[in-house]
Amino acid sequence: MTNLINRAKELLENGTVKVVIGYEAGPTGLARPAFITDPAKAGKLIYDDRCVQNLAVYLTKAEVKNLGKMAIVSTLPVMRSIMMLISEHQVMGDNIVVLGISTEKELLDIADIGVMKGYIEKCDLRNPEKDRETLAMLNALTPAERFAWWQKEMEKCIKCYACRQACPMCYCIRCTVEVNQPQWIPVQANPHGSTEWHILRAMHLAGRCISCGECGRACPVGIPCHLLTMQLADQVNNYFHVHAGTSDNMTSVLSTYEPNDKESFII
Amino acid sequence: METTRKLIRKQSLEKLYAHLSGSRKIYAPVTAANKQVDYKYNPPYAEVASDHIRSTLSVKNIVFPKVENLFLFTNNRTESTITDIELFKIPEVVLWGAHPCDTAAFDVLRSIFCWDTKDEFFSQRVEKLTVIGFACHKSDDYCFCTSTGLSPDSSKGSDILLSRLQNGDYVADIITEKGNAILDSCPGLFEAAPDEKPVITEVKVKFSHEQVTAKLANAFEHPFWIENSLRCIGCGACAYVCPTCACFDIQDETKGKNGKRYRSWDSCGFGLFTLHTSGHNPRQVQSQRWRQRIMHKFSYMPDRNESLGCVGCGRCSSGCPVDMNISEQLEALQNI
Amino acid sequence: MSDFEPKVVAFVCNWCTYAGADLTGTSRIKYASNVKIIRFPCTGRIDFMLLLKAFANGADGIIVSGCHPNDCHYTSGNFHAKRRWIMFKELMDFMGIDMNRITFSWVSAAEGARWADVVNSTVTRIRELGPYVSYKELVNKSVEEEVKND
Amino acid sequence: MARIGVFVCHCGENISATVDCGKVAETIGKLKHVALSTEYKYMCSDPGQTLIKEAIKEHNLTGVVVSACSPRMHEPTFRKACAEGGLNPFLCEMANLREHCSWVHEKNELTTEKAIDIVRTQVEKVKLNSALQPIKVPVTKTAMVIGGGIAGIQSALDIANCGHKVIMIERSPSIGGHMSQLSETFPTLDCSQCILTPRMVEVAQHPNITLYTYAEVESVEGFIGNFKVKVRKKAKSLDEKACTGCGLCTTKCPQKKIPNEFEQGMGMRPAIYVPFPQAVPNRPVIDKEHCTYYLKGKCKICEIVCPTKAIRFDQPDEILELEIGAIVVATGFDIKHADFFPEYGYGRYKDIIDGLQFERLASASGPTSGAILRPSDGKVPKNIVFIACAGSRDPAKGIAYCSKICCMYTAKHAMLYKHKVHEGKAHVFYMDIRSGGKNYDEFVRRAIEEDHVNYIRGRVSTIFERDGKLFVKGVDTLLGAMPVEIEADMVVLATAGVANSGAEDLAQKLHVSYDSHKFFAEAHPKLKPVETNTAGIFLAGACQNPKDIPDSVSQASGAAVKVAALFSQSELTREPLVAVVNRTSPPLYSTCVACGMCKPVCPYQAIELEEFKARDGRVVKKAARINEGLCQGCGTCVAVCRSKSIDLLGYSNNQVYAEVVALLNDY
Repeated sequence: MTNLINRAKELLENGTVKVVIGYEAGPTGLARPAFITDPAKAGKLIYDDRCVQNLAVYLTKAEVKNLGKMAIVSTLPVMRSIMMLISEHQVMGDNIVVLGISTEKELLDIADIGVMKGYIEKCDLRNPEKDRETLAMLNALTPAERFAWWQKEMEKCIKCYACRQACPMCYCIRCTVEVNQPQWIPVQANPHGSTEWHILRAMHLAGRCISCGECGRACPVGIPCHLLTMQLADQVNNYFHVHAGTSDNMTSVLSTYEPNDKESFII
Repeated sequence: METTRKLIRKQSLEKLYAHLSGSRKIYAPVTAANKQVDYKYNPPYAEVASDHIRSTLSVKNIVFPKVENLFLFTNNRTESTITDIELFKIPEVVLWGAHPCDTAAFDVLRSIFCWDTKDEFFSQRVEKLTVIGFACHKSDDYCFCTSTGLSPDSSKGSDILLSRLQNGDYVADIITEKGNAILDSCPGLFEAAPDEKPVITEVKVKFSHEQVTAKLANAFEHPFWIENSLRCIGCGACAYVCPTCACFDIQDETKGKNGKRYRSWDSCGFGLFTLHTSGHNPRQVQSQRWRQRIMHKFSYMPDRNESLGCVGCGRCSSGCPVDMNISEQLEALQNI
Repeated sequence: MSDFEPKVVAFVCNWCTYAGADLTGTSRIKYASNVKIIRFPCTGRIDFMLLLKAFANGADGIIVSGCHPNDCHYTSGNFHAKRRWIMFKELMDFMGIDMNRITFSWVSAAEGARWADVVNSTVTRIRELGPYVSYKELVNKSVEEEVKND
Repeated sequence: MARIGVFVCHCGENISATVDCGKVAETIGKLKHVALSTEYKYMCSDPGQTLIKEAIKEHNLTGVVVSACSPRMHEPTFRKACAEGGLNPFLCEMANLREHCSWVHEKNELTTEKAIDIVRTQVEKVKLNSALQPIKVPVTKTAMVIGGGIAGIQSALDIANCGHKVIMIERSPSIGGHMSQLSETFPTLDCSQCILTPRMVEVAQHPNITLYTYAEVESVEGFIGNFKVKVRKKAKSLDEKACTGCGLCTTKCPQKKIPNEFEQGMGMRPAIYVPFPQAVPNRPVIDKEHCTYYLKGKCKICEIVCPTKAIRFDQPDEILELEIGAIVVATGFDIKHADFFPEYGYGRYKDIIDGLQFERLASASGPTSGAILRPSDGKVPKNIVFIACAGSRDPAKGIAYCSKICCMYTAKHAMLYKHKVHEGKAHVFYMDIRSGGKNYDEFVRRAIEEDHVNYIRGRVSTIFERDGKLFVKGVDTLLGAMPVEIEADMVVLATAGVANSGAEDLAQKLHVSYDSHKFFAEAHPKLKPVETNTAGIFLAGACQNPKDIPDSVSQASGAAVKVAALFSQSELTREPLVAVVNRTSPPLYSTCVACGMCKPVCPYQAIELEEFKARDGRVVKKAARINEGLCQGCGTCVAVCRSKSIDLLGYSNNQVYAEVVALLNDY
């Protein structure tokens, strides 16, 4: 932690960056995103088990960008998000400083995107273990059971779109749900509208989800919607042998193809 | 009407529940497998939660459903026909177990829905509603009802307010005629109230809402808004879990020649909430939307509706994915 | 159930399957009249949301068909569509939405007889599966009814 | 308010025999916004079309649905009729009641119900159609022909003779291509150079043709009518204007031992050279890879001897930036060289040569002045074996296709040999004789019957040397797979024709597809054999697949006509069914966020990212933009756009959505 604070302080003091995006402790003891612009306040930065939010979501937020060049405290999911955001032209790689945090919570020396790429490649890119267990459980059910399981979750949805807003990859300024010519997704938060919303969200993240689980964590009513995108992340790797967020030049799996892509259901 | 206090024993409480559910629907809190507390219709009494601090969603759904049909229509060749919703069919409902913050919110909603034209849908649902509130014997750091002029044992909005005694029995304050009618329908379940004081949690006063309101009058351009909303991601969670947020969106949904017009919850936190057809958006960035949320509840509503737009339930803060703690911000605001 | 007439919507590309279905017509090959065709320039144009819209509006089955791989009029639209369907199918399966109700096929402009086969086998299968009750229920379930609930 | 006219066609009895057309018209007539719903026996007939035209005026229609046959049949007919009636043609849709309904179903109520559903769907769609105007794209009336072989020459001359400017690019120092290497041509046995060189000269002298030899395409941007091509003009180390082509330098060059490409390595050339005597332009170039000066820093003999002081050792490559309206690709082919066939002992045995080498041997201007002399000792071969299908039709060699020209040129070679070595024996091993073409089979028969060439149907397994003689071992399948062994003084392999070197690279620069053998791919194998999938780029000659001269020339003229047709108007008119990325007022500009998902899915490179700048020049927004000149309207970008910022005119989200709803719901 001292390393992180010192590094943040140094970057702010020498003017390399204008803001350090990290975590601080809130009044209730939760860790929450912090935006340090004053080197004297770098001491507020923390990094521990409570720091779970994917901070990459702020890289595309207008008012954060307005602060100037950013340094960002980055665990693996954040780094992978950054790779995706660079690939999709939302972030300029040389415009951010990555304060990498290893799985052992040590500050990494990420000099540039190339170094970050090397680090990511060495990491376990699968879905987090507890999610893998839930996915395995669900995949073992019959389709009808899975339908019932998901419908029970969908009934809870209030369409607050916290899942979307918390996701670094959901940076569109107008989401499909906000299109009403035609009204692709029913506006109402009934099981139908909610189911189609979650299908849409998962499809739009196919090949782009970096398995941070932020959508599920953000959901105020506790829908594990991250399992949908994680299932597809698994399948993307299964079919196309790609993990999202492993390079700064990724073409989305749904934007490209191989003539010999394998499937078994098209007659 | 004058409040009368009665005693209702633990065992009688269950009987009261059974008695009420015989004649109407009961909306009561239930603890789910993931420890969340959600309101359900007619749950078995054994499942009804009584020890929770706050449910995930407020109970506003009962008078302001998250989706509500306004009318149905049919487009024929030359004319369209409209079918009204049969409001008289809205059933009698007993809200069971709501805490004073939630029950107090009905008045706030009324000040919005009925400030000029009476909203028929809302009014009808309120009319059909009987509220059995439960005073709070537990609270947490998110609670700040005492800073909004309420208290953990406020009877505002309740027809009967139950407060727990040390031994698990309850004292029942009969607040309204509706409450009295329940008392009259099953007098055997109520006894004379003892002198004992019920167990009521203590909620610390964090700020003076009058002072906040006064400060806000001149705080529109204050840098506070940007500094304190940087981490806000612009979801609608706070508005949707809030017991007093009343914004809604109206949509038509058609299939073939038949369709319906309905309203559903909306949130001023969304980027496109204020987008004009012209492309202009008066609230372009999140700080402006965050400011709107606080201003609306603590400045505009006291001005226009003579009612604070917040009951201090703390859901917006506990439900926020990025810990936008509203009472912390209000505390800070009273000192700017 | 015997008088159940499934509603099947076919999403087809203009250059291969639509033309193939034209050939079925010119060849006077008969097939079930339950299938109605919507024409797209290319399978690449077919938004996955449209399939959900078909179910939401009461379809019991869906056919999606275009040019065989390598035969796309636009060279690659069907390859993109293929990837899209792979992901879509995996997601639908995971959510328990019945993928037996969707036939994905490649039918060329020369395969008039094959189009009839694809239609007939799909209609037979949907007939056996019966109406898509669970999706229809999902669509008709309104939260408000929960409040009314009488 | 929409006023839709619906016209239900009986198509004689083709529709009305199974569909109750009256009921269809009546039911549809009850729909909202349908101003007129009527039926008629033959909508496509003159009176039928008049019915539509008059109804448009009488009912002031805003949309028309003709419920008849397949739109693939009569959509243009009815759109034209609507236009004549004063309605924008894109406000007309067809409901396919014949191919998709009456012809494929029995006569019953369900069939009529389906017909009603089909018509209603189109009614709902057409309500959302918009009046579209054809897209006009300006055309730069200059063509570029890439490749100066016979196909390129023919194309360039045809285009130039139509009065259009042509720029011809040839990567070698002279135009002429493979045809200039040939001795005689089949089936007439006229001298190749005699018929080719006048054309070469015509190219050089044509006022409409600008020729750049020793030049290659560097990059291609833009789209039909508006290409921007960068061409690298490699330094010839020569001031072409000063040079008179006297040739003194080439005779004095001390470096003389460079294998001559034109002679297929069968002769030598100096480092400063003219590829062949009839070369166009007849100017030398310095081969920097072999020139003593460039290699060692001294010599400059050519500079010294040059009477006009035309040598320029320090000449740099030049990059030309050209505005081009259409491109003809005529880069030709190559052949598999004999080293591809180790089983035939190439390399070990000097007297095994390929077909092009034989052409040079037989050519009067070749290394032997036309005498058939074998490479090893310069003796006249008495026994010569020709192996057709060396590599071709051999999946094991990775070439499954027939090279098409080998059967004919092998017959020609055998004849040429027999005409020159009367006492010699010519044997041909073949798989099948493919001699389709005018006078082709007669030509082969002449070789067999008049020139007594020994045709053996069978494949050669190996060639080996014994006692200084080559033995060709194969089977004669017509004699029941009897093993055959022929003693040969020389063997000629008719090796497979393959894509020219650099074809893949060029195809990528041009954004044109190519097949697995790197031959350029035509837009449609039957109906668009000259076009590529990139509008404005056409194919001529053997760059598409091996072709003989008449085929190459015909295709080249075909490509020229395509170019001339394109250039016949100052503006190009295209169907406006293209994708569009939305635009709104600032500060939004567009709902597109420039994620770039759409870019790689476009088969036509029609999508680019547009930048929006503030007054101070800062880029404040990026959004995709679709070049309507390039877009072909497939709509794949529309389906991958997450924010629904792209839409496809004619198949818009609103339209297809309305179709789905209309097809499945009651009205």
